Amino acid sequence: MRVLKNEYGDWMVLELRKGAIFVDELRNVSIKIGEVAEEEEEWAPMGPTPFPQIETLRNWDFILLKRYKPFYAPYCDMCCLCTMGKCDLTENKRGACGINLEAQTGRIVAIAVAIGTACHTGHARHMLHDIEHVTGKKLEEIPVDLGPEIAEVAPLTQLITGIKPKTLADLERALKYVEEQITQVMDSIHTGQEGSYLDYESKALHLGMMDALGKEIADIAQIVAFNLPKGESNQPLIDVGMGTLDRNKAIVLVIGHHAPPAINIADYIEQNKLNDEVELAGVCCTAHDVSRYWPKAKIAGSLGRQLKVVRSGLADVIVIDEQCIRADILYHAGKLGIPVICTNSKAMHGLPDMTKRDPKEVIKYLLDGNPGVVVLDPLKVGEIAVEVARARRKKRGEIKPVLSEEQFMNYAKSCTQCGNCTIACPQKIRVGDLMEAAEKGDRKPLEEKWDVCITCGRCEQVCPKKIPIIDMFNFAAWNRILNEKGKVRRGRGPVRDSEIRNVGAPIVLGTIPGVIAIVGCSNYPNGTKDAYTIMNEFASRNYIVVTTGCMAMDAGLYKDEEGKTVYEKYKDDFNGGCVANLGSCVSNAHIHGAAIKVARIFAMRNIRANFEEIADYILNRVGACGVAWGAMSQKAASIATGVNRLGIPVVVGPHGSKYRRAFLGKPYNDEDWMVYDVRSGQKVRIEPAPQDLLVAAETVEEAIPLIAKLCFRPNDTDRGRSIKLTHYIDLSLKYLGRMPDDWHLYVRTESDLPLAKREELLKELEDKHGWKIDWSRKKILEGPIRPYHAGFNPTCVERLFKEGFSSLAKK
Amino acid sequence: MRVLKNEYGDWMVLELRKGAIFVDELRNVSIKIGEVAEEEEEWAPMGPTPFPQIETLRNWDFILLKRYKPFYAPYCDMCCLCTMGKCDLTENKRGACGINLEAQTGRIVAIAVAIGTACHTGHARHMLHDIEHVTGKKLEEIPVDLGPEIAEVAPLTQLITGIKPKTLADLERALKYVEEQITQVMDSIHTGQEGSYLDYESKALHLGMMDALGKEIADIAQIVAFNLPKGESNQPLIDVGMGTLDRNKAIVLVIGHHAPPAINIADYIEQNKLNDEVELAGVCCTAHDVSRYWPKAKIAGSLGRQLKVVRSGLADVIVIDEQCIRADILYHAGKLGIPVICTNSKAMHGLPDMTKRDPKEVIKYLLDGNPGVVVLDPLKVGEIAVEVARARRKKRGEIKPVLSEEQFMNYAKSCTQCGNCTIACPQKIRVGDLMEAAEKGDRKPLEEKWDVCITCGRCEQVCPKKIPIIDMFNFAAWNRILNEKGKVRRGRGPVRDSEIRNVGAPIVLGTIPGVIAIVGCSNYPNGTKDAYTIMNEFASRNYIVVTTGCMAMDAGLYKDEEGKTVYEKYKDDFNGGCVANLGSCVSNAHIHGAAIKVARIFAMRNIRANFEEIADYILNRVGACGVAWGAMSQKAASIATGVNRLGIPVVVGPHGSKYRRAFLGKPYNDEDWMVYDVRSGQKVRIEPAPQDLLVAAETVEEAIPLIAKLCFRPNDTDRGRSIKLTHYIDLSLKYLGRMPDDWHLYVRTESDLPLAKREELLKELEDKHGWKIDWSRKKILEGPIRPYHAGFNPTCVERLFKEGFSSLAKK
Amino acid sequence: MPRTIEQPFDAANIPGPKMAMLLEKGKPVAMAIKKAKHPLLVVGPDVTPAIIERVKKFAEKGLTVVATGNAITKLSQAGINAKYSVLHELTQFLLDPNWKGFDGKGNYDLVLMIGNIYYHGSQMLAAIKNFAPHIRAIAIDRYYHPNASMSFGNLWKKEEEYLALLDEILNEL
Amino acid sequence: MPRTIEQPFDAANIPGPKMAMLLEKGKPVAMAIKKAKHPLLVVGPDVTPAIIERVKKFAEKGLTVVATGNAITKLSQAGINAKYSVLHELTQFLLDPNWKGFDGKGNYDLVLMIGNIYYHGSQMLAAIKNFAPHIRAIAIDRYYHPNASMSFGNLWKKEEEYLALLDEILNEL
Repeated sequence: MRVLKNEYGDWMVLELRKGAIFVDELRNVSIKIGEVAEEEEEWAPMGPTPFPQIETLRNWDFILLKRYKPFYAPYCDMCCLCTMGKCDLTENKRGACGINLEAQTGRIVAIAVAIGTACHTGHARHMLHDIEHVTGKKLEEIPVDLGPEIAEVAPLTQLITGIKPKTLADLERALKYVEEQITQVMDSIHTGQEGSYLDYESKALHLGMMDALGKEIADIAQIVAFNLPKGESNQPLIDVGMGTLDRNKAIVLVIGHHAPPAINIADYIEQNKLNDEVELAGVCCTAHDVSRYWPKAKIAGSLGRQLKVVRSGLADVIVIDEQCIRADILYHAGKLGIPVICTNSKAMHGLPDMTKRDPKEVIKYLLDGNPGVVVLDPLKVGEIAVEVARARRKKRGEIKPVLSEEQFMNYAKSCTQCGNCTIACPQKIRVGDLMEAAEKGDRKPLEEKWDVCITCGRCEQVCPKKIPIIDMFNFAAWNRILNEKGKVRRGRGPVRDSEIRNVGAPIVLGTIPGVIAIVGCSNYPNGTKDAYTIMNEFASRNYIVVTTGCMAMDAGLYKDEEGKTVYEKYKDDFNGGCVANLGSCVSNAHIHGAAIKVARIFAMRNIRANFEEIADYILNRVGACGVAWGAMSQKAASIATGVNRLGIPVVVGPHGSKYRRAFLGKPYNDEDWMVYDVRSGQKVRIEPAPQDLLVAAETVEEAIPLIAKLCFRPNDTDRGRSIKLTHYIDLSLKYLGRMPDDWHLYVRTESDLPLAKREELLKELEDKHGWKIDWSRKKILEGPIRPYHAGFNPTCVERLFKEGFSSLAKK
Repeated sequence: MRVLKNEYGDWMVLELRKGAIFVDELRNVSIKIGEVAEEEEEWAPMGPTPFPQIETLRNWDFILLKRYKPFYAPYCDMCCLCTMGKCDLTENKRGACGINLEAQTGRIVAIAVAIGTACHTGHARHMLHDIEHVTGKKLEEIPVDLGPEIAEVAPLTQLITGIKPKTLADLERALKYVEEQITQVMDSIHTGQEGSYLDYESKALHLGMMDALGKEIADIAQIVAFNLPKGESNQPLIDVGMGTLDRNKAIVLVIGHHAPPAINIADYIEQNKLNDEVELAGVCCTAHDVSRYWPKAKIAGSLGRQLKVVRSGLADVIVIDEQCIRADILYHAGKLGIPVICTNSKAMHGLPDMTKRDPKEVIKYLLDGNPGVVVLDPLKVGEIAVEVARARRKKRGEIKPVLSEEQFMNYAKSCTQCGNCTIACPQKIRVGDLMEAAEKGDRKPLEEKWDVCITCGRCEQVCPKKIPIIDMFNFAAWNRILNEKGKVRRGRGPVRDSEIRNVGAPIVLGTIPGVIAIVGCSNYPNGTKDAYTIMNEFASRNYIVVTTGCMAMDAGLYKDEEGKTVYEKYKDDFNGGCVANLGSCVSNAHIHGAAIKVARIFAMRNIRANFEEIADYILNRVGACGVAWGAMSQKAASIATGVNRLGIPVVVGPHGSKYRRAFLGKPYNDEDWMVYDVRSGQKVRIEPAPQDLLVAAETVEEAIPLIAKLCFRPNDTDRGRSIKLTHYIDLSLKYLGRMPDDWHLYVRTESDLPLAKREELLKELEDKHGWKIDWSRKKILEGPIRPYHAGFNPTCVERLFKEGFSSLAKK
Repeated sequence: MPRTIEQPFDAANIPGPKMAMLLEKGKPVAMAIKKAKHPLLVVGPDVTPAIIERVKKFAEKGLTVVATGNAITKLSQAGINAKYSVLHELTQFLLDPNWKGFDGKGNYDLVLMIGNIYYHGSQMLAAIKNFAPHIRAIAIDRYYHPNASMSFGNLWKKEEEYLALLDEILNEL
Repeated sequence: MPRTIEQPFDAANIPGPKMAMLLEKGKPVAMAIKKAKHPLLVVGPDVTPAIIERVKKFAEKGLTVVATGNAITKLSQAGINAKYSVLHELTQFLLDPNWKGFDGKGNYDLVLMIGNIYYHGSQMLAAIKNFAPHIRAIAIDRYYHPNASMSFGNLWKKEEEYLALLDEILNEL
């Protein structure tokens, strides 16, 4: 008997040899075994850091944190977490426990990341529970099989834990580890733990990585359990927009992120052939995920449209699961008499739990006018939701704006121009001006701001005249609502290994100028159209564009001159000039996965339990940039932090500075930009590439060139660099009307220069920057930060420099 | 082969029957097994709620929350948790996600409880890791054996999960479940989850219960792994107080809550026979726990004394582990050149991790004047800490106050009376007045306030003259420091079943007037002496007094007229008129444990996976009251919340209202005080007993009668009630100089009245309250809320009323 | 609109956008008392003999006085006929519009606070501010209480000035 | 000490005990500029033509102007010779006492802000307030910015009044 030990349960391998064991002899033997499994197949040599703990990857974090010094913009100068407080930490004072404002801000960031990570992980855990319940199978009976084109089934799980999962039971092992790590980091939040902001950031980065793992588990689990798409291209187009909902049907509106109840609704509709009678539409990621299961489901809108949808009165019943649901959903639904069904223990809104009651009884209860119920069994939700919606549909007439013309005008007239609404508006919409225009008969301003409004409802809270401002917006924009009809590519899930084989080299060499991941929430500074603009701009320039979540939805609401959405205009491959919708928030894990697979498949690096090396690889070689233009939530914080730890920068919108912490490099600090060159055995000062790991842009015009810039990598070939530089310069000229100030920092050699402009740029290097040029040969003699060598082989990690990389390539 | 299923891993039982299995036949069979264990012994029938989820005990929570409506005193009227904010929630407005101030405050409470729970649970996890590492044994090799007098080894684990642990591996199963629940509740904190404060409170209560479980696991693990006391009485007395430290020795100061590194220090001292040369002293729970292992260890002081100790310069080296450590420990230690060794990943303070270095190298590094290191292997800490201390001891002379006489006077003179310090002081000490007196030569005021000061250091942060105020206090109180020599009973761990057999009946009948659990941090409103006062008052009145943590330490600093501490004055049994120190924060679990065991052992209730019934039992029958007079931390929040869910009220000091939420009953609301009487089959209006579940008292004079009042239970016999009433009235007269206004509410019958005052009280009932008295028989005819019946059998739970209790008594 | 506030006596006790109007005169308090239908004076343990003297006068002018903490001992000694309550419990009752009050005449519409442990009193005022729209709370202590509706400033170093304000209120009643 | 503040333009943007002194005149700003060794004017995208006109005058008086967001387009069109920076990055540099500035002469000691996206600008001011003791930041926008050291009040409905304040500064320079 051999015992294989690792930190998460011991594995025992019974090596049975020839012969017989007489069972009688075993009769009085007590056998206690923690966990038993067959010996795991040696899919790759075990790397140095399986199941890393808080301290394990701290060295890597400190490398990142030295270059990308945490930038803190406190959102509150006080701490109120213990009863010695409140403490005034203004100007970095220390509070009663000794913490200063820097460490406190790091701590608050760590809490936010912990909340986000717990959210994805809690979701994954819930998913595994529901899968067993809904499928009637045990986790070990459900194989992790993503089809013939995906051998690296769970890159994050493989990278972090060293497990290559065969069944969902293997993923559950990883999940327990994540739950443990969340607990450990939350422990460190307690009064009297860390005193250093660096260590709080390292812990946040650790949980960011856990967040990625939690997401991967959640998405793979739902993919294999519910047979969602497994990374196939040519996904069907899904209807998106409030105008796509068939108002003649009974409308079931699902809101949230956890699809099993919505899947049950889809099943109920299908099984009872109610397609002609019932419409299933969703807000937020549940909409993505149910459409991955059942493409007839529609996407009513993203998070920023939630109250627009609810208050429009389109829904006959509202089914919520978890995350990103209005906390006051009962108030808004109640205003219109729409019953709410809570299907998840994380959001029960004080309603009675009728899970164990007969569905008929629950249906009656809801039709009797009660505001809502809790039904935690997804298998019961379909019947209850659909039958309530059908019954209510029969009673209601046509859907019209909530306000009458007269009410609208009276409210507009009642506005006193007090300004409370504007001061309350996170978007700084001058609502008073809109009311004034409306009063004068001009509803255009209201209609135009309808999209900028994220429907947070704060204006209604402070209006002394109790004007239902959301209804005012919806009234003015009613035609827009009815005509909001777009298309979103159905979420396809993972990127296929076969795709990585095609694009791995061009990405690393730089000839595909970058991978742009357009993700996250819809707290946009100035409306949803930016989602389309960014996506279209990069796809049209041969970047690889991938997208998920709310931004994926919002982009689909816009059309080009030919009436095409980005999804119709570009193919959904993981390739230059394509736009692939991967799916919901948890599908973001496949973006990490793609980057990891570049290292695995293109570079043949060993990804097993080898996080530091692979993150170092990605930071130096994979020109990817995340964009979360409307990042709002703690999940967005944990997602970005996880992406950052893997060496990928992220650009957020201006609201993003409210996350309090950014990772911003100082291009002028030589010591921050030193890497080891394995080729030469030297330390080399590199260009600031990427300059930042987390940065907020103020406007979309600023964001676009910034995104392009953050795709530079030290490892770019000259050809790749010249392509990237072309786009960076072009986009700066296009959106900011000027050459970037720092383009020259990225020039190592004349062949880095865009061919078309080479001479002109050489001239500028000579004139403006004092570089020495040999004009006869059009060669740069002096000036660049460093010369270019094709074999440049950078790493930030001393250990890897000394000990070498872990390659799986046949020698 | 039979498969036993439960929610946390499936158990497989191989039932081997006579015969032989030829192994050859198995050769090509793939066996995958999640977890294998022998079938668990049926130690009791499985109750209704093994491994309860968020929703499982919500019904019980809602019963509590109806009677004890959450009282919210927001500490901040805004929310800044997402980038749609900040939101102004003043006057219960809703923010951008729809949450109102009530739900937001509930959410913040849930976060605090989650942090506390994660802290104890993370500690437990760390303990299990360390135990395997330090003992070289696997968890399943370490039996949970608490000696012959404890059969109910883990009452909380048994009550909550249904597991009766045989080895630490069983406890690890429970621990994984706790980690999962923490993740689930943290998930629900995310933007867009709960909208109801009731559901946030239910989640907080759920985690409070988890916190209790985490604590039990942590303490049992250390007890059985390190052979700490197993509940034995007659524990030795441990030295407490700064004056007990032998300043001639090298002093190693340990701070925190996780003892394994300190245990290694003790081992190193013993093994190397360094007792005469090295002193091991601790601040906070590590001090308790290392003294449970090695009674020669001393307790330097509680949390509130941490900076007093550090800034006194007594330590030659400081070893920190986790929790309740100054976040600016490096600053304060650094001022005096004391090196700091961080031994836990939760608090690494940005220091270099030298865990894998040779201890000799680390010792040299620290003696070279570096501020500190991280050493995460407890087995290395002993050598490093002790040898650094010895080397430093040799170099230093006698320990004297940090300030010279001249410096002290100059600083006193430099005070400008700006008042910044007072406004910064959480205790509102008028530091300027003290400086003025000192300047005039009177140091008494400084010395007197030395104890009231919790040494938070905020005053030093704001002093424009940079007066080292802590050093000023220490200078003035130097003699007090040198003479601070007290005694604490060594922490004994659990309460023995045999003790419960003695006191179960008197507790439930009320003839022991109450169990007073004096616990928690040292954020006292007015100095440490209150700890002694409360403890002495109740022990002298035949209450059972148990204590843990900082309050247990602080009480030991005071002596009665005969020079005796409470620990010398009272026996350490779990019995009326005794004072038992159970140990550290995590030992608080044994207080829950004792209450649960009353139900199990006295009432023969089935405690297996039967939380609701047992909590209902305790709420109605066990007159216990927690006192956390200096509750400061998130752990205190989670501890109190866990105690509350089990039906036990808690009194906190006035700082406690900063926890934002209390549970306060309204005695005048009939409907809040209805219980089912199983005896009569009726619903009965009971007296408000206990009136509150969580309440802050403003002064100790108010707290003491309040504590006595909160020991009333509806189930009290008349004899018990008359004893409780006697104390309530006596204590009110003693501390507030008056009869309580509400004593009559607790009178059901004349025999409830204290015999000595019966006539007088009957008169008052007649005169003041209009009751009808039959004076001939001295009987009450009319007046009480309800009559008294000896067989009154109350429950708050409709299910139990209908279905009956779960008894293990032989019928 | 520009507005005038004061530094809270606890430096960091900044609750949010709504902070007490700074009272520099006693008269507005007297007006509020006179206008109130059912005022209550809450007296905590942080009171000096000079303050107790004024409390006695408030009681004599017919205000219901309730002592919290161990203030009751001091007030009784001073011959003031005060109710007693645990401040935390009292505040819970105050939040309940259906509470009948000490006199059975219903809840209070004006609560004056003096002498409560500063930080604890502040929390109680926060509860009233946010959850008791039926009550207006005025802090007449010598510390600025941001969570009150109106509050005196920080006069803890200026006892004379502070007592004069109390007297000003009493004179107007 | 009583002090006068203003309601932040974001109602809930109350950072803590330290909030900007409310400026009701332009002169103190002019004084600060004149006293500064190395002042910087940061101009964000939320600017009107009338504001740009004033920015131009500031530039003409020798102030270094840096445009953030897409303000650079508008300033270039107006013929203002402005630097360009991503505001977030710029603020990181400003926090670094060793940054050499746009002119190589070292970091700035006075930062004037105008036209930044309100909430984002507020965050940058918070960073400067708390972590750049070497810099004084003044908000000369038409919104009250609590995180600045001094700030104009909320004049977003009073453009005339606001522009007059800017002109007052310019006249004093």
